[in-house]
Amino acid sequence: MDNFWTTLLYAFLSMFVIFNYGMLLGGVVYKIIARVHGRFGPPVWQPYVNLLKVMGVRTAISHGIMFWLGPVFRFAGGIGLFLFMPVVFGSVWMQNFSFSGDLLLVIYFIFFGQLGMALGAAESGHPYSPMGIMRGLAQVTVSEVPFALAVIALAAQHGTLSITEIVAAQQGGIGNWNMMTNPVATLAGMMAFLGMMMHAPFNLHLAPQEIPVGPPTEYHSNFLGYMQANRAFFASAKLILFMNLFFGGATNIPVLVGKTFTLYMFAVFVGVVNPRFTLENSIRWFIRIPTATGIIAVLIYTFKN
Amino acid sequence: MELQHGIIILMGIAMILSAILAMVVKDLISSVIAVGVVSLFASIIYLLLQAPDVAMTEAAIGAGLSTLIFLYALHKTKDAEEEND
Amino acid sequence: MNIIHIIGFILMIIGFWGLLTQKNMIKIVLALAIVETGLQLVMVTFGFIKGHTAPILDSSELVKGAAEMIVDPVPQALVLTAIVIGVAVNALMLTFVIRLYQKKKTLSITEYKDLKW
Amino acid sequence: MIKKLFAAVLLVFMAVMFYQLYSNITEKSELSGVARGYAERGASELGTQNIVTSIVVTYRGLDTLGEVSVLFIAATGVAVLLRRRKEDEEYAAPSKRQSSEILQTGTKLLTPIIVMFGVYIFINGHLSPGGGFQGGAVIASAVLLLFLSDVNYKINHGLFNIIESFSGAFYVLIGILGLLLFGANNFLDNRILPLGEFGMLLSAGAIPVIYSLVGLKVGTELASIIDNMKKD
Amino acid sequence: MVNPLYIVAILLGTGFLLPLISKAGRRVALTVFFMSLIAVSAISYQWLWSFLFDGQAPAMFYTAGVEPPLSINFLLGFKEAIFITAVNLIAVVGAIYMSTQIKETGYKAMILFLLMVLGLNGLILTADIFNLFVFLEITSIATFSLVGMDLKLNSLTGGLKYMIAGGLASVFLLLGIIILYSLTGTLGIESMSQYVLNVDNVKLLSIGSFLLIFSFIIEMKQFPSNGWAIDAYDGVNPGITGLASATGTAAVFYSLYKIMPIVSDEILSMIIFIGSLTFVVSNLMGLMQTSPRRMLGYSSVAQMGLVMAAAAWSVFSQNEGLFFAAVLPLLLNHFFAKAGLFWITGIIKKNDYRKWGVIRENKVLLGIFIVMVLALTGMPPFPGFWGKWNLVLDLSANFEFFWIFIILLGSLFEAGYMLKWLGVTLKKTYEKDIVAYDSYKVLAIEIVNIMLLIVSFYYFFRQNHTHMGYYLPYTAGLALLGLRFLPEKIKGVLSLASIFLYGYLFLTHQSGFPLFFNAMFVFGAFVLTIATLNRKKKSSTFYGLLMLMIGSLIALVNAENILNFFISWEIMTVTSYLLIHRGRDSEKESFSYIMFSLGGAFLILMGFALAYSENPQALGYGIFSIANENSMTAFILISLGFLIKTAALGVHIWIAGAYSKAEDDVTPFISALLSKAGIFGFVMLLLTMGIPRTEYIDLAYILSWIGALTALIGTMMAIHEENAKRLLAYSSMGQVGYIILALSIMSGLGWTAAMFQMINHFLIKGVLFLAIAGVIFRTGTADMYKMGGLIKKMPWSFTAVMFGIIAISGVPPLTGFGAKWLLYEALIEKGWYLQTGAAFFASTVAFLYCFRLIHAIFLGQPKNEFRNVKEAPAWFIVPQYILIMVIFLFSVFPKLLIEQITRIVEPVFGQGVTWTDGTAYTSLGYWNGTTVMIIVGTIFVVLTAGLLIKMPKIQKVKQFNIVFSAERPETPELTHFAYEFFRPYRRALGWMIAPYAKNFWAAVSEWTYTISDSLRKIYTGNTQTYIFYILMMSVVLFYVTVGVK
Repeated sequence: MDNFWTTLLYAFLSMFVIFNYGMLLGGVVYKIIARVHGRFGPPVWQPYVNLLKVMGVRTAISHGIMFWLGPVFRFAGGIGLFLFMPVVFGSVWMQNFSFSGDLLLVIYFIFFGQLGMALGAAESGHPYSPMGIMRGLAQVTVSEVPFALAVIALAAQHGTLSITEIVAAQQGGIGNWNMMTNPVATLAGMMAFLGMMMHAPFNLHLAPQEIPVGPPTEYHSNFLGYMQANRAFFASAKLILFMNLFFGGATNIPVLVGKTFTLYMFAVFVGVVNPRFTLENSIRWFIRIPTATGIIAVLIYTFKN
Repeated sequence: MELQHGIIILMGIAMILSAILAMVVKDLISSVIAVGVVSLFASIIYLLLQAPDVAMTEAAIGAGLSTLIFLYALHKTKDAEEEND
Repeated sequence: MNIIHIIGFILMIIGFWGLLTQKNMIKIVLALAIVETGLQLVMVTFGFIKGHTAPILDSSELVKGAAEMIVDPVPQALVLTAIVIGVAVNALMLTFVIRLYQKKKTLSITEYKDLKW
Repeated sequence: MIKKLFAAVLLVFMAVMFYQLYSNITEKSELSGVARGYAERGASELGTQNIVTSIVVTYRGLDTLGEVSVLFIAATGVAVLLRRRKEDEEYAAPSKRQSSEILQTGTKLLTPIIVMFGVYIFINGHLSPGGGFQGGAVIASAVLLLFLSDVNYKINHGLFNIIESFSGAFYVLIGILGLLLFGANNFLDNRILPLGEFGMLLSAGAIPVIYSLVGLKVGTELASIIDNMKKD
Repeated sequence: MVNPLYIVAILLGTGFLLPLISKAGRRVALTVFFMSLIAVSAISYQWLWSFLFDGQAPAMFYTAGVEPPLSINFLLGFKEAIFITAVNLIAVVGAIYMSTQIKETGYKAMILFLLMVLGLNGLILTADIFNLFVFLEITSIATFSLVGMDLKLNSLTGGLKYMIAGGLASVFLLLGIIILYSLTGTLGIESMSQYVLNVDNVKLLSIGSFLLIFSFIIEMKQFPSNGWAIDAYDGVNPGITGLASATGTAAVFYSLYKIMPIVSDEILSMIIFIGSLTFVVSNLMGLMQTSPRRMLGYSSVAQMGLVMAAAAWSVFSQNEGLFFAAVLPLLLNHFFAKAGLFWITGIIKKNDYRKWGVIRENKVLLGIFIVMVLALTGMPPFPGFWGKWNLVLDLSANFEFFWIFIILLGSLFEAGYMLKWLGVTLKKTYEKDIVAYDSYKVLAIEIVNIMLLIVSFYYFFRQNHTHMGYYLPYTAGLALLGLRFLPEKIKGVLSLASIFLYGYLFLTHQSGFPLFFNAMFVFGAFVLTIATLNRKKKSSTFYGLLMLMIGSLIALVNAENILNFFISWEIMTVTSYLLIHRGRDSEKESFSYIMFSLGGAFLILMGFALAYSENPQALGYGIFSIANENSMTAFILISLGFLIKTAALGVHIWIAGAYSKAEDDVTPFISALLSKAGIFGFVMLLLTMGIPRTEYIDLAYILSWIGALTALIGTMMAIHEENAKRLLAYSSMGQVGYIILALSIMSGLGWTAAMFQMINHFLIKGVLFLAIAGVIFRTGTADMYKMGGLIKKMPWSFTAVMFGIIAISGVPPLTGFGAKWLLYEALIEKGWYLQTGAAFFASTVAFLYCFRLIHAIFLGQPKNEFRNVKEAPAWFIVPQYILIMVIFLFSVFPKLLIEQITRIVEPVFGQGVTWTDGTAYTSLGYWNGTTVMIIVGTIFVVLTAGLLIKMPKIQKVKQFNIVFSAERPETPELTHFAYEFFRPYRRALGWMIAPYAKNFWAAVSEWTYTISDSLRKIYTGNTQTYIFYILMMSVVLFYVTVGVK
């Protein structure tokens, strides 16, 4: 805080990096999925094209103030999430505003955008929107449980909730990663990760009819632009979070890219090989196996301490 | 003294019998009279117990007036006499 | 320990028997009268002292040595009161029976169960 | 039947209870407690020959006053309960049969004698067995005789009421006189009148007076109970 | 001083002369009748006065000029003076009440009445045991005659049963008297009680005293030998019943009390046993009654059982003071309330309590009715409360806990049927019916009521309160009840002013937790009261009750000892019950609320008693600092009571009903403020007692799970509710669960979290319930799926709800996050990881109901019927935004709040949170609310601005401008997806909210009713059955107390 403007500048820098990274990541993923399916797929820069296209639309309709504000909430949620997280360990300019709060702040801020988005979409009056929101929210509630348990296990393991300190504790080789030192929590966390990324098989919220895709059914033009831009931030932020928590964090940008890309691919491949779950199934699944794993992870530390 | 004892026992048996009679007999008038007899015997026993005052009272009120009141009550509930068990 | 006590108690038991088994209300009142008679016998007997005379001091020896010669007068006084009260209660009870009879034309106590639970 | 069985079992238990009571009674051989006090003091203190009377009228006079009240309440209660009301009219009176000539004549002769006998009993209450209650009952039986001989006989309610009220009121008044003449502890004291000579009719202070009042009161009350019960 | 024998003389003399006096006319007779009653009363008042104020010594009056025990004597002490005064007073009032009937029946009725009064006085005054019998007979026979006087079938049947039972009682009494006489040689009670010590024949003595007492047990109508009495209460003319149930039982009770010194301890124990048994069983049987008179009959019998048992206990423990402290108030409470209620049943001649609504037409009578029912249920400040309180404390000092339990259980049953009656009467629609409100009858009842209040005041002032200032907070409520004729707005403003004044008076000299809570209560009450100014409908009691409830909260935190605490607790319970009860169709729900609350209150009292038994001198909170095997039980009992108030899992089933059925502007008070009373109780308990633990059981751990599961299950239930208020009710349950969880941590951080969450919940629930109230006010429904799209009609309400749900769900940057953050840090610090997980799960599930609340009401498709609704009135909006401003203040500067909390928590647990600039540090992590707010705000503003700048031209569209399956929908019902919103969730996780608790309590209540119903069937109505019970009881008790040889 002693130098506010520097912090701000650094924040903008890292935002710029991460935005582009996120956009490219999306493009790469589309390509890979297409290849797996045996198609050629769109070019890697397709997300940029999409974004420019929707931002260029000249007319828009609004269903009301909340509908209007929904994407703002969403985007603010994505950027905020990113900004509350230390991105690269040891780097001066990739610390963002992580001094504002610890891991709990980050976890809870995930909901900010989702909630705002849900409100906006719901005002559209289109029945698919709340239906998608219901499915998305319902799934988030259960997938957060193993995640929370994993986080608790980490906090118990390291005696801190500060992400920076958790990352710091993992430095010095792969053997120090929480993946190795706390495999049960990692397992639980990664299962939760699948749900939080909302890829198949946990993407029922998009399902009502595939084409008008779930909550954003009624969104278009600049609204949609915000949301697409957000996707870059939001997905990257989540990836960074998991990387920080379980996989030793990153000390420089290449490591960051490598680790997050691998993580993303993990989610994507699980999605590619698995059919979509119905909501009940996914809730039941999360409340059984990942939660049980999380409970074991926590119990280990309950009895250890 | 022995004689008195004998009398008491005899009267006691008589009282008990008439009390049982009073409860067992169907006819209410007989029943009332039987209770009167119990009181009468009781007043005699009171005499033997050296309680002349009680004896007089029992005879006049317990055996006499009380029986009479019962009989009047019977009279007022006449039609019921047939149906008592 | 006096035989009259036994007589009194037996009378009371007979009276209770009547109270419990007789359905006719007049008989129930009669049963109560038998119980009372038995009770009064028991009470007077409590004051009886063997060889003592009635508490009427009609001779000068009696006046002087009353305490050693007369039976206990107190139970007698009490029973006197009890008898009169008993009759008063019985009379009142009978008037209730009469009035009840006029309402339902029956003396059977089992018919008067409108108030319950 | 099951009811009788229950009753029988219960009564067996009660009999055992009474037996326990009975077996624990120890027979007295001499007077004790207040009874001894009454025996020793009754004659000299109150001047009565009949100790029971001294107890009933004076020592435990309040009981007797209460007892008279009980009878009075019962008589009033019977009268209230058996009062004639319009809705009762339908209970037609059973036919009345006039009693025999002999009984009627006999009654006319006997009634005064019986009443005199009753009066004798209660004014001698302090000397011999008997007293107000017994005398009252005898007087009541005289009234009863009148009813028996003449089914249409109506008691003179005015006279009865006056006798009943005044005898009761005077009884209370005598009680208060004790308070007024002697002090706070002398309610119903018989010594408001001189004790007189022991064993004489006019002795024992106010006891004969009280017993007379009780006799009249009880007589009228019992008579009124019978009168009310008799009414159709 | 007038000789009490004049009472006898006057009554008897008048009685004897009345036949003559009546010749002079009915009016003369009536005058004389009343004059003699008044004269007798005057004598008793004179005595009472000189005992109270002139230090009169007990006086003895012989008769016949002979000293006792040779003669009969009257004893007139303070107790006797109280009893004859009360009896003679009710006699005069009863005579007024029955004056028409007396006039119609004639002078004979007057005679019976006078002689009954004579008997009652004699019973109380006489000191001779046989004389007692005579007066008992006088009383009984006069009462029987009066009973039968109206010649109705039921009167006669009841009377006959009564007489037969009385006859049996006399038999036992005489047998007892003669046995005792033969053993002691005396009939004077006092001399007898001395001589029994020298009796050798102990066996006979115990038989004699048993028989003596047993006859009184019949006369006192003890279970099971009391069927006749209840039938008589049911069937007989209520004028007489009221008189007999009050005066008759009081006099008989007193004579029983007089002879208690004669009997042995075993027999006293038997009295205690029978009395307590009767108290519980009769009240249990009362539950099934529908006839008010029969209810009162059961209540009478039960009360006499309790009074008798308490008196026997006072003799047993040789504690004369207890007679005045407990027995007398219990008796007088019953005495006046029962007479009054029986007499009211004589005016409202409805034989079914469900038809009693008609009493609402007469406000005076209604008020008296409420007062008396509350008195009977033992609420403060009525004498019954003081009696019960003192009795319980005395019992606890003697370690008689089982007995305390029995008393409280019986009281709960009694409250059950009395309040059911009250509840139905206050609410249920009734058939219009002409009721003759004879003015003299109402006058009589009013006099009794005033007497009840006087006695209440007497006992109120007699009790040692240490400081009367505790009762100051009730003044406004009472004053407003008095000023009920004022217009609503003025009363509302007066309420606001008095809350302000309370704040000024109390906040200035409090400190620590009380100050903290009180600040919340005062501020919250003030803000929430603003919304009530919207009321248009005139209500005479609303503001009075509201201010009493608010006052009780303030008094609660102001209390310095458990008596004050408990009084406030009870008043809070009653007033909140009455307030909830005002809502529409709320009978069932408010009944469930009051039963749970009373049950909780009684558990608390049990726990208090247990704690008090360890240290029976003081009443301060210090008594909780006990450290032995009782501490755990005490803790469990008290905390159960508090858990009921906070609707913890298992005892939560009342919450949704009570919250949703209460009036819409009342619910915020209950949720935002009242639920914090339980928390306050917890705080005081934990501060003094800590959380006890043994080697095997750690209560703190159990409590933490209760809190965590309450949070989780409450939230789970909230998401499936269709009714907005029920949803918020379960949300409250969950939110309060967090507080309990945080309290159970028992660390500086944990308590900081608890207090922060409490304030947070108070603010948010205030906002949300007010907003919902505004919506319901406009739409007339609380069913969310019926609404939709209201955002355009009610933007202010929408915004408030939006802030509310952001705050409640714990999403940064609003205060909710702070609460969650503190809680998790504290939990992890403590090492309670699983509880952390459960709490976390609960807090994510909370999103579901949050979204649902705002979506179903404000978003989606508007419905046709609400197309013209307006924004909620400003009365609702203004307080919401005041609260939101506070939320924002604490969101931006959480330090403001946390520092205050630290100030009170630190002395107990040490500091939980440390500060560097604006950042809060715990041992685990950190949080800077200010920067979070700035960052989020900046991003938000920048993005909004960006969208505004870049935004192409917006086209306004109409409602159905959406494409739905290639069709434009026309009806909102088809497109507003709101009903059973989370159905898949229920399918997947419905097992978590299976209604185990509900089924459990339903089974409990059903079993209670079944037992009650089958028990009461023993009263077959057949006189012979009753005779059988009496005789059987004599045998059973004989063998139990006297025993076989």
